[in-house]
Amino acid sequence: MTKFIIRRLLSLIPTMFVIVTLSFFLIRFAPGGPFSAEKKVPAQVLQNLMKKYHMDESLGRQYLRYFGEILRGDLGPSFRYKDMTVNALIKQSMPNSMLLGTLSLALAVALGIAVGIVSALKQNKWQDYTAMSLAVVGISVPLFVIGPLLQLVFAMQLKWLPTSGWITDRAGLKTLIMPVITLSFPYFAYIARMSRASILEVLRSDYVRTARAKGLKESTVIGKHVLKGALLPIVSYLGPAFSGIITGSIVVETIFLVPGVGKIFVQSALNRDYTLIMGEVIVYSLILIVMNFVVDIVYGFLDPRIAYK
Amino acid sequence: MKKIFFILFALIAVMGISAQDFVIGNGDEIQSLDPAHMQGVPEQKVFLALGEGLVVNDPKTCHAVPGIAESWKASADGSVYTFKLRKSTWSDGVPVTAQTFVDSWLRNLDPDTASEYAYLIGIVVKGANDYNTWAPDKAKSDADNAAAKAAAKAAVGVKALDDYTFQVTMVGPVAFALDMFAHQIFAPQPLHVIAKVGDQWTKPENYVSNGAFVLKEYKQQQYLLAVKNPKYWDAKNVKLASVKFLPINDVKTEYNMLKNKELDWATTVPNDLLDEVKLRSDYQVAPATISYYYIFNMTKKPFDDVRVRKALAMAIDKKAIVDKITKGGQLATNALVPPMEGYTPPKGNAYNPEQAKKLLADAGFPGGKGFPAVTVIYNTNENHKKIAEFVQEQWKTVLGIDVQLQNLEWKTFLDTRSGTHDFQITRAGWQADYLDPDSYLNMFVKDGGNNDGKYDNPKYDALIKQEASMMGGAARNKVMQQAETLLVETDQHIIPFYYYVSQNLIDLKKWNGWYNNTLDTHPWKFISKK
Amino acid sequence: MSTNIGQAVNEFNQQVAAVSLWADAWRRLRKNRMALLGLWVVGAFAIITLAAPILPIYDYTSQEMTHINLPPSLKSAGSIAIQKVEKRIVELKGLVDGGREDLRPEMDKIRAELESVKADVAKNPKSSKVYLLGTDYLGRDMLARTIYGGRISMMVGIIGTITAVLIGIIIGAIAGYAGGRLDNFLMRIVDIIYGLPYMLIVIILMAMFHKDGASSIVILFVAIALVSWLTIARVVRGQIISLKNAEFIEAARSMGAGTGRIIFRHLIPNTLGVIIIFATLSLPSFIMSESFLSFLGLGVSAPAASWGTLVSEGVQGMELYPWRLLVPALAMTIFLFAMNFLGDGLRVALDPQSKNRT
Amino acid sequence: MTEEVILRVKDLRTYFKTDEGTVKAVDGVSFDLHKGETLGIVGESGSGKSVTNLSIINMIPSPPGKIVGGEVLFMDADLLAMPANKIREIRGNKISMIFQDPMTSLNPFLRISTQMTETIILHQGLGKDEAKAKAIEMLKLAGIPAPEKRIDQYPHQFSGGMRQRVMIAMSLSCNPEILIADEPTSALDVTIQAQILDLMKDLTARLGTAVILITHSLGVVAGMCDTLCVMYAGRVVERGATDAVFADPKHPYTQGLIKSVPRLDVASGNRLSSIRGQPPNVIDLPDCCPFYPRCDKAMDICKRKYPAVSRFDDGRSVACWLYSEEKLP
Repeated sequence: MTKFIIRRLLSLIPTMFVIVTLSFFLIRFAPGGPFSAEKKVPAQVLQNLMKKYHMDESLGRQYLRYFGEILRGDLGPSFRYKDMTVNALIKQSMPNSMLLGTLSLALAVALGIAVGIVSALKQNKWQDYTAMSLAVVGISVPLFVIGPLLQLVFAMQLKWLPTSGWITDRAGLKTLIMPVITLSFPYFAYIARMSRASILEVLRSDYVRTARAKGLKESTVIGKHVLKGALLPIVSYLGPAFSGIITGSIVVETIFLVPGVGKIFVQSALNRDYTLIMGEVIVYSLILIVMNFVVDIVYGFLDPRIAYK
Repeated sequence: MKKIFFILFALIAVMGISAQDFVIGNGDEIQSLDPAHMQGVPEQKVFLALGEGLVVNDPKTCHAVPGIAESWKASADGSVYTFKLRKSTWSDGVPVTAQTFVDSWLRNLDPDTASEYAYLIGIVVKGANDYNTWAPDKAKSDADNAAAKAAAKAAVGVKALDDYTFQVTMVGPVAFALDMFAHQIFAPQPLHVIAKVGDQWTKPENYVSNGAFVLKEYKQQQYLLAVKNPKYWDAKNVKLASVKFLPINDVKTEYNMLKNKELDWATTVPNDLLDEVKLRSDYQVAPATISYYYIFNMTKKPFDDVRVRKALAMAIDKKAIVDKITKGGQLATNALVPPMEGYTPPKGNAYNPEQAKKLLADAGFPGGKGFPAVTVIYNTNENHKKIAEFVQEQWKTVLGIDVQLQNLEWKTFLDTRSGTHDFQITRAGWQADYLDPDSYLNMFVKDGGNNDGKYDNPKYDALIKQEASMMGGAARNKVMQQAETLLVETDQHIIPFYYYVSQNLIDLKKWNGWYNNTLDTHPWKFISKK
Repeated sequence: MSTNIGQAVNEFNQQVAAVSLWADAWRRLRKNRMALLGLWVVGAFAIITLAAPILPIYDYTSQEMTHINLPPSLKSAGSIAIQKVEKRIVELKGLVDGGREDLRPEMDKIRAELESVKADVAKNPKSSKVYLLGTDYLGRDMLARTIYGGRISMMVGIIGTITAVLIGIIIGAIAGYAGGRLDNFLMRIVDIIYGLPYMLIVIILMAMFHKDGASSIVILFVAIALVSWLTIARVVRGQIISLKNAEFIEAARSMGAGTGRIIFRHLIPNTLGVIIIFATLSLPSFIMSESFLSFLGLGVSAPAASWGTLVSEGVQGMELYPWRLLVPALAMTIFLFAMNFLGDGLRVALDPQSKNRT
Repeated sequence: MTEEVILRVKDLRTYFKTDEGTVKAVDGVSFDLHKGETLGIVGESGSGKSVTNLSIINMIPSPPGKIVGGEVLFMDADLLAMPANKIREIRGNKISMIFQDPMTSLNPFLRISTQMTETIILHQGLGKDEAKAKAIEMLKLAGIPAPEKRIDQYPHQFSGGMRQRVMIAMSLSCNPEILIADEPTSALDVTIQAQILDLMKDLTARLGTAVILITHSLGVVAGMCDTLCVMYAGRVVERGATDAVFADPKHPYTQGLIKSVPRLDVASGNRLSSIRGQPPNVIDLPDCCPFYPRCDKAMDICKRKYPAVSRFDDGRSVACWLYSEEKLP
């Protein structure tokens, strides 16, 4: 087991290496640079700027320099937010996105599984249709519609919640409600659909028949025998979902003014803030790869049939 | 329990009434707290709270009124200004002296600082441009280069005559210079802190300022809180206790926050809701010195033919654009430069569909037949898109030509328009760096850095050269008018659409000291609650 | 189906014709009311959007400045436009009378406009247009725009799906069949592209290949498809691995079938069920991706508009002009609803295990 | 074997509604099971054996299945009319089941201990530790080596034969009156089959459990069962004591089945006979003897009406027109 984990962890290194290398060169292919602006800065000033950020060197040297820096854990200065380092930017926005993301995912998982169970057990009854319609709405209505609509109803009309802001504001924890709901909606929908399908599948399995033949109560059959097997696919979905959701959603963060990592992610790409993009790519891929890895391990614990050698 | 609630409620209410706390929606996240690297409007608003230069823009007229400089006088030829500074200090008690100004300006100009806006100093101050663009000569030794750099630095026309007398020698009699000195690039910087902590000086814990407010808290992407500076020289006249800047990119969210009274000032308005916004008593609109126009790429066919350019320009109903699309009170125009004191822009080529059709036919494309494929590019933005769609339809119905539209993400757009010049027609907007027609017109000289459409007319270049060396006045204005006539009428290099307006939402029944003005600049020290 | 002539009948007068997987699936799909409804709706959408140029609708680009932001109505545009201006005057008058002197110029302006609108309505033949679903910010017909928007969105969905499926099948099949080093290599590539943030790739692609207006939609397809084949490659690979040692493959191999033939004639057809299910379910996700890109302004070029573009435009003015949001949003939601139920129905219908469950 | 009847199945009918039509999977099955008796139910795939058994403990998946008629009397109580919570007390306790595929019948996600003790705790009210002790004891009885250790393992760590032993141990852990074994060995290797059958025989004899053994193998029946039901297309075509049926099969189908079993004790030289044709599709079957197309002795009437049941003195009953006194013109 330990050996397996170590081997898996080691195999992440070349993957990360390729990702970092690819992104490094890819972003430099995009037209425009970090210092292009509506009003052109004088040529000499531009050159000085480039020099300041070592962009006057050859690409190869820049790459080596960058690699040396990230090996030391330094993601460099941000080109756009000149007072900030990329480390600082990520450090301060990541926890917020994580909080928002974790809560949203937790809500999505809890509600999604509950709804999935109900609609699987009431297959083709009105409960099923209602639940699945809700799920389809979740999948088919974009976040940038759900967000403003929630804001319109709960902040503008009913005045129950603040329009936007973050927990450190006066409004406190209330500010979390709308972003969490908005962000969890598509994930909820996906999980609900997935758990419904896999519960239906497990309900047909032989071992559930055995459990019933043993005289177990239906609730025991579902709770003890069905769910464990049925929820495994959801566990493997949680890996990518988690990394996707905690690296934030630009839409939710922009609408509700959440100081998260998603907004600076997209903006850094639009601003050609090379170091910040790279920092974000590294953090994102690392989380994704590590989460997939964690999910594999967790999966192994949950599914006794898988043995790591 | 009820009692406690009541007390709490009362407390909150009392605090709410007594405190002069102000919350503003400030658009994009600021890029820097270092005046040398402040570029955009959000940064400028923050600067107006934290910093103060020699002069301050009057909240109504925008003209210079005393700031750190108590008084000033100009030399007879108008090219040397001597400022008498008042005794003032940084928020940590260190005095601001004439030498502070000298060093700050030189720091901004220093090539190593690589300040994006230092060229503004170069426009007005003697020797400043040379120092700012100084580059080491690779053929020379390091020592020689260092000496050359020191010489360039010494040649900059700034001098501290004594602790509180500061003298600027300018490139000539620049009439608009004084108003410009309110810009953050001319502001003093706490060099004593910079010497101590270096780059870290912009960190909130190190930040000292000399403006009406000091930085209390800065949470990137959340808010920047500035509170009243007790050490400010004019502190007794500063009424606001604090200003909170919220970075808000979403126009709708900003508008909703204002409606819910979570904001006191929204700096943008949702264009799609203007019908509602216009009815609000807190809607403020004022003309601004920004122009919106399209540029032809003169090197691409068929735009090398002035008849084609004129035809396209005359086919656009600009009044419809401002009335039906932008709706905010923008002024339709056929010229580039906004009307300024003493300067009247030329008439330009007005909307004339019949004439447009005729011109196009003369150019060999009767009814649009045979007109090559043309693409208009613009940067991704709802308003630009609406205007482009409108223009496209007008050209189709009036001239019978089909053009493509292409929206480009900002940096790609800049690269295409200003880098590779690989476009046919592009959208553009220009805000003056200084209130003078020259700020618009000098863009289009043959080798101008911002001459994106490669306009090339020796006559025009000669006129611009001529006007640059003239004293301000009617004669110079006339020369500039001639140049602009060439640009927008005779040669029709650009299609001017309209002059922008500034649109804000702030309740003036509640706040004093906020006035509509052409620069859309509103120094915080004058604002107070009624 | 049940009374087909010439169908084989056994001693008990029962049909014995072997039902193919597809016929069987189709029959079961027909029994699933929601899926069938989905199929009808998707079909209707497809027909309407394909036939858009010959439908009696207005041109989706033609603008009418007097018809800006008109609500859905059965009445002629001219009368609605006049009504709208009159309503505005009443509104303004109320405010001016209430002490808002600052609005008087605006009121006078609108009053003057009423005259010009009336004049325009009287002489402009377009005033008799009827906008069933209202108009947008340039006075264009929302019905036409929604239909043409559907064209683009559905095309994005279909082309995205096809590309994703093709690339996914080929890579997945090769990796799964070859196994060993090649498999490892291909799956590492999948891992890497998974690891690269999707948004970034799209932004860079869109930025890199913007050249001319006509091809922007092509880039959009490429951008979406390029990163979307990953999941299906994994799915196909898994299927192939589990199938490649099955008896019928051994049989084919023993009869001398080449690798290519085994993959494309024996293995892939057996994974088609899974692939089709995946395809119908991922189509909506492509449409959603496109709408998100449109929201960021990286979508199709104006004046063409996808549902995503229309919806993101509509959101901006939803308080005043709700139809500009609702019309495209409903069209998109209904289509995706239908696709989802159809996909779900197909999944059940193609699942051999569920044979006696319907 | 006593004469006490503990399970009486009367005219059981279970239909499935499918897209193609109504499948009469079980159509009028009747038999008695005595205490301690081992009853074999034989038939080809699809003849309704398994459905009969699921119907007995009322576990037909519904929809699409439905028990449309008949009675299942267990100790004089009708299982089909029982409320759900009452019948649950009988399932796994008084009547337990073993299924065909031991690979899929155990929950792969739960330890053997969990799966075994939950039944014991549920039905016998034992505590956790006692239940585990009992489970270990049962595993030992079922011939699992080192049961103390293996009980904490997961099903995938067992071979197929071992899993079936676990199933047997589990199903017998509450001393049921009846064990229904649905093709318990057909998924196993031949050598293992014999071991499992011996184990079943041994254990049920020791515990006095009556067994319903469902199989398509006459060899298994011959070795295990006291009595025998032959099913064809959802009906019992022949019923009787195993020895008697083997000695003198009456129904042409039974005859065919027995003839098709290779026998070592009979001199070979002849070709092994088989029943020609295919079993019928039981959807919307017309009223006729469903075997007639494959029957050498088919008569005209066979095509028109299902034969009535003829009873013989030795307790045999056969559904075939050959033996019917009722003759139609």
